[in-house]
Amino acid sequence: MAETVKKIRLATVWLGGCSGCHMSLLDLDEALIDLLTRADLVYGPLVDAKKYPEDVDICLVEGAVTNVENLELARHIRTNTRTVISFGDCAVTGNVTSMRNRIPVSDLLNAVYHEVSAPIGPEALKVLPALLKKVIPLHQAIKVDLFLPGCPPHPERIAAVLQALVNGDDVDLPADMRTFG
Amino acid sequence: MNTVDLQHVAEEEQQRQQQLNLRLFLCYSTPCLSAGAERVKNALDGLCDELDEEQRPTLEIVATGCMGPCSRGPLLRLARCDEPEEIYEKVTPEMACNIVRAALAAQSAAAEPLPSDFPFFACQTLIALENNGRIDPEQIIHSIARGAYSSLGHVLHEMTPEQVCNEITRSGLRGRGGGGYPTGVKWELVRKAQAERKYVVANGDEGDPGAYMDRTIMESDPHRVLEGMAIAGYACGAEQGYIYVRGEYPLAAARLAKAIKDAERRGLLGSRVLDSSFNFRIDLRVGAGAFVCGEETALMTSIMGRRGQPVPRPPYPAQRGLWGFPTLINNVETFASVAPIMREGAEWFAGFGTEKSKGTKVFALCGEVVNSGLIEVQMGTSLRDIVFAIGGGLPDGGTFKAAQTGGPSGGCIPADHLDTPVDYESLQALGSIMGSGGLIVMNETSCMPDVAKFFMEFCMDESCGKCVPCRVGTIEMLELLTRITDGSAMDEDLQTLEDLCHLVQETSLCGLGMTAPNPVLNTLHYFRDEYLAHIRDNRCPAGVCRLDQVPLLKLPEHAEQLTIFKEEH
Amino acid sequence: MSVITLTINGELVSARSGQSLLEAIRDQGISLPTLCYLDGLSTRGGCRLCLVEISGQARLQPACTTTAGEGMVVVTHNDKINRYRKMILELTFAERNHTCAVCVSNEHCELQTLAAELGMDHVRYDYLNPQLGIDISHEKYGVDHNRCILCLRCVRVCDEVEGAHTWDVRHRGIASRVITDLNRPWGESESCTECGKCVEVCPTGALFDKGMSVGEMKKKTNFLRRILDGREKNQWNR
Amino acid sequence: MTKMPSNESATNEKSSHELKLQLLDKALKKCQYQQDALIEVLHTAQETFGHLDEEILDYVSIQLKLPPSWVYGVATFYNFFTLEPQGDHVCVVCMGTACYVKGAGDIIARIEQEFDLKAGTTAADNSLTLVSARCLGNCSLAPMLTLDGAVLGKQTPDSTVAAIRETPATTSVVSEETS
Repeated sequence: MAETVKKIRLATVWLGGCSGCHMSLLDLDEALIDLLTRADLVYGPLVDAKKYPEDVDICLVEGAVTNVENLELARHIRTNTRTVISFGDCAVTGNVTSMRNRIPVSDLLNAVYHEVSAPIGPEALKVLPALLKKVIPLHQAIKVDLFLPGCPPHPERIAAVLQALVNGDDVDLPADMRTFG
Repeated sequence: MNTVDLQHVAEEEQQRQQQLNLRLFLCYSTPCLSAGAERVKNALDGLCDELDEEQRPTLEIVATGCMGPCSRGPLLRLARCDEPEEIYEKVTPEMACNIVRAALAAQSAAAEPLPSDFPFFACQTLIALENNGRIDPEQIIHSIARGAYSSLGHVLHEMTPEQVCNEITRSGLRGRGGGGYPTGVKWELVRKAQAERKYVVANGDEGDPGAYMDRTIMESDPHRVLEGMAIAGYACGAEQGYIYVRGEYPLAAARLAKAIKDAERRGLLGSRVLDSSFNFRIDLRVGAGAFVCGEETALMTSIMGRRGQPVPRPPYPAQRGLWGFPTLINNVETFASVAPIMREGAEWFAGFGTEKSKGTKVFALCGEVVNSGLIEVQMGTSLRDIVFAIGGGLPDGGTFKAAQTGGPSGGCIPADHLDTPVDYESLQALGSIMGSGGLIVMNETSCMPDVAKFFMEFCMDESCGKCVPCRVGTIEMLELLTRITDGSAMDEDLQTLEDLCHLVQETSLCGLGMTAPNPVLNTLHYFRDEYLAHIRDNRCPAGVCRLDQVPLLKLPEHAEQLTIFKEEH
Repeated sequence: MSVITLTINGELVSARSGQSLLEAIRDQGISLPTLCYLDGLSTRGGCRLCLVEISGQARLQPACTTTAGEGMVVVTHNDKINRYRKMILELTFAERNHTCAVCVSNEHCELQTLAAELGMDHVRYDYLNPQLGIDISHEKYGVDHNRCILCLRCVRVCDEVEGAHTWDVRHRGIASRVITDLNRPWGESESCTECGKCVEVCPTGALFDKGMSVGEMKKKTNFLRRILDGREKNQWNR
Repeated sequence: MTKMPSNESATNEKSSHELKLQLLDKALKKCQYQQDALIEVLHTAQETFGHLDEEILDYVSIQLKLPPSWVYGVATFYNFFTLEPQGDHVCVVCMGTACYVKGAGDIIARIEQEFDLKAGTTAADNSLTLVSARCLGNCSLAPMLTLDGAVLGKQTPDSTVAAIRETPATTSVVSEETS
């Protein structure tokens, strides 16, 4: 039976975050093997794919939307993905990434790239994608179907969500698996 | 002073006035003063000094409170014995002198008075404002001559408290501060409450922007308010009253302070009022700039010298008010209607207005209207009559777009509802409220989302911060409205805004939060197209909003909006 | 002590006369969320989470400030109330900088727990990200305004139980901040008795013991009931 | 506070300060040191001293036997009380509905630009304090404002700026509107 079922196309994306959520995903350990018998990882930092593919079933998006590039990618993810999951607190709430929101962007870039030794900032050289005035959680940019909080989300939580989705069940996490932080 | 003395004083003063050949009433309220009333008065005083010994005593100049059509000030009313009164508008010092000289010489003046059937006056019914513009508010004797404190005397000597409450109930008087709660019922509640002490509070914390009815009443006829409070005190069994005046109204506070002192000196307030066994003291409290203090529980905490934050009701003030004692709290205009009701009877008052909204209501008519000013009309008068007959329509050929009533708690009534009778229920049915009586006429250059944003900013700023929905909800609603008016809104923002409006309306602790979403919901209802034009077509139909921001999702195409460091080197 | 009967969620139950509706509801084992309420302190009705539907009342009423009445018919949970509670929590999170991941009270925070319990999994409103300070001038304690939800338990416990009234609130509306004395650094406060009650009753990481790192600050509020019972019911005889 | 007063002016200042304190004491006595009268006392204090600094708030709190944080909370709750010294001129622009729809916002924007300050603050050179008020209740004069207490109706950005520039600086911080 299992053979005839089409494998789920799973993607992961790393926006403005520390990659800790991806580390936690790897901490699924042997459960990963189980998962990958049911799903193909088609895009993300863990696989070698240059372009976000079309027709993705599930996408775990780590990190907040911090710059124009993130925003563009988020739009692209939305058009090509059935279930978009805010993966971890930065995607869900902005979290640590959004702590820069209290500082005006110009001051921020000044402090990072100008007040130290480098004379010309990458922003001026158009190396860095333009920063948004405020870091926003993913759902304020695109519609998000599921929220998987935690900093990082515990592997248990990730497993519970992915298992349910792969089985085609509703995701219903207990309260203690829904906490931020 | 007893009631006989009072009547004697009144009659004496009436006689004195009747003997005068010419009485000049000059409107000395703020709008007329700023239009030059003081210069007119100086000129008239100078003219008096020039008169000979015979003429001078036959003439009197009275600096009065507001006469109504403030946009036509300075206003001068001429009263000669046996002749109809004349009102002159936009009076200059020269004009005034000419008018008076002509009157003294029994000639017709060069200046034309307002026609006697001038609709601004003809369409009004004056009850609360009946003395406005006819007395010097700083002269208690003027008020007494027009019957002040005679109702109080009658009540104290001829009626039981229960009868007074009944009379008010039968008159159908409802709270004029906006809530429209039956006044008699409230009085009865406080009367029946068992307590060692009770209080009466007059709410003069008129905070709605665009409303100045209470200011005018307090400035133009302070004794009227004090008398109403004293009658309420007798009816409810209170011996202490407070009148809370908005901090922005120093003149009203000063006039009330003087009025209280004058009334006490004559035994009309204080111990053994008018030789009865009733004691009633009134203290003045001056606010310090907080809109939320118009809410009755917040007002009471402010009277007690604390942060003006509301407390959940129930218990209502009638049960637990100032310092935990039963407290009657009514609006200034409500109190101003009391003495005439007691004088003329409940049936007389109930003869005005509509089935459910009896009597009259004072409105501050302003905005894009030819005759702006203070008016008093019967409940149920149509909005069209108010704006076009009394107000004289819009200036410069402007088109009526909406009338804003109820300030930040109300809404904008569009042109197709101009024939709505103005009463509590009808306005509520339109998603607005009667409010305290500000009525602002808007033409096609007013943008409704912008107006909604204006009120939301007001509410955000005035929120006391006690409850979460109001404290945070108002700023989040403002954020969404800002996006709509700056061009960065997206379609779904409208839904988020509406949901938030309902939350704040239903879960806020006090009236401020409960009604803060009204201007948004109401304009969304009647002017949804305008919101959509902003969001979908990036267009402000009224031409007010700049719409120079880009919606978030379109930013990748407009990255220049974000680029901070230009290549300057 | 007289007993009254009322209907809660369709069940006829009894309660002590004079009891608050919140207590009556919780006595039935029903969990009703609260943030500003704390047993032993005066009620405030500010967080609006314990709003319930009472038959005959046009508006939702806060259970904490409502006295349970004979014959009351109360609904504590329905779709609308649940939705509103979630929205109110969203607003609370949006107001200040609640970065749970780096908070001293992570995993021991009433706000964080309530969000999970009520299923508030994301905030639709703009995070306001105000610029707020941390005051660690006090020898033993610190206050982080980024985490403060203005429940004012600190103000009340300091006034009502400790009797110092060191805390109060300055300004109003969205600009409200808790302050000590004349808005001076806490460490300079002349009225503070350093008793630490405010820290213990604070539901979030806004007030904390100095030296605590992420997730280390656990509050204990049981002391309050014990002190008050001891005092009021003269359980502590000397 | 870079100004170093000479001994003589220091004594003058001191005695004027004492005089003001006496006025405040009178107000305190008049209300019989009742805590409920806090707002009245703060009104008097502000009229007397121009603003409520920490020293005054502390004094009031001691005299009325109220906790300092309580006094500070009340003083900052109400818009009328200011904890900062006011400028030579105080311009209060009405932002009520009638004034708003008739362009009060433009007036504020223009003053902010001309005098380089934000509404609710005082210019760096102390020449002007700009305040936006909720509604001054003179809607028929819209847009209206008060400059050092005097009512100016039907204003434009130009007329307001001209009025501020033309008004000589007053020595008294508070306008005596009532007597």
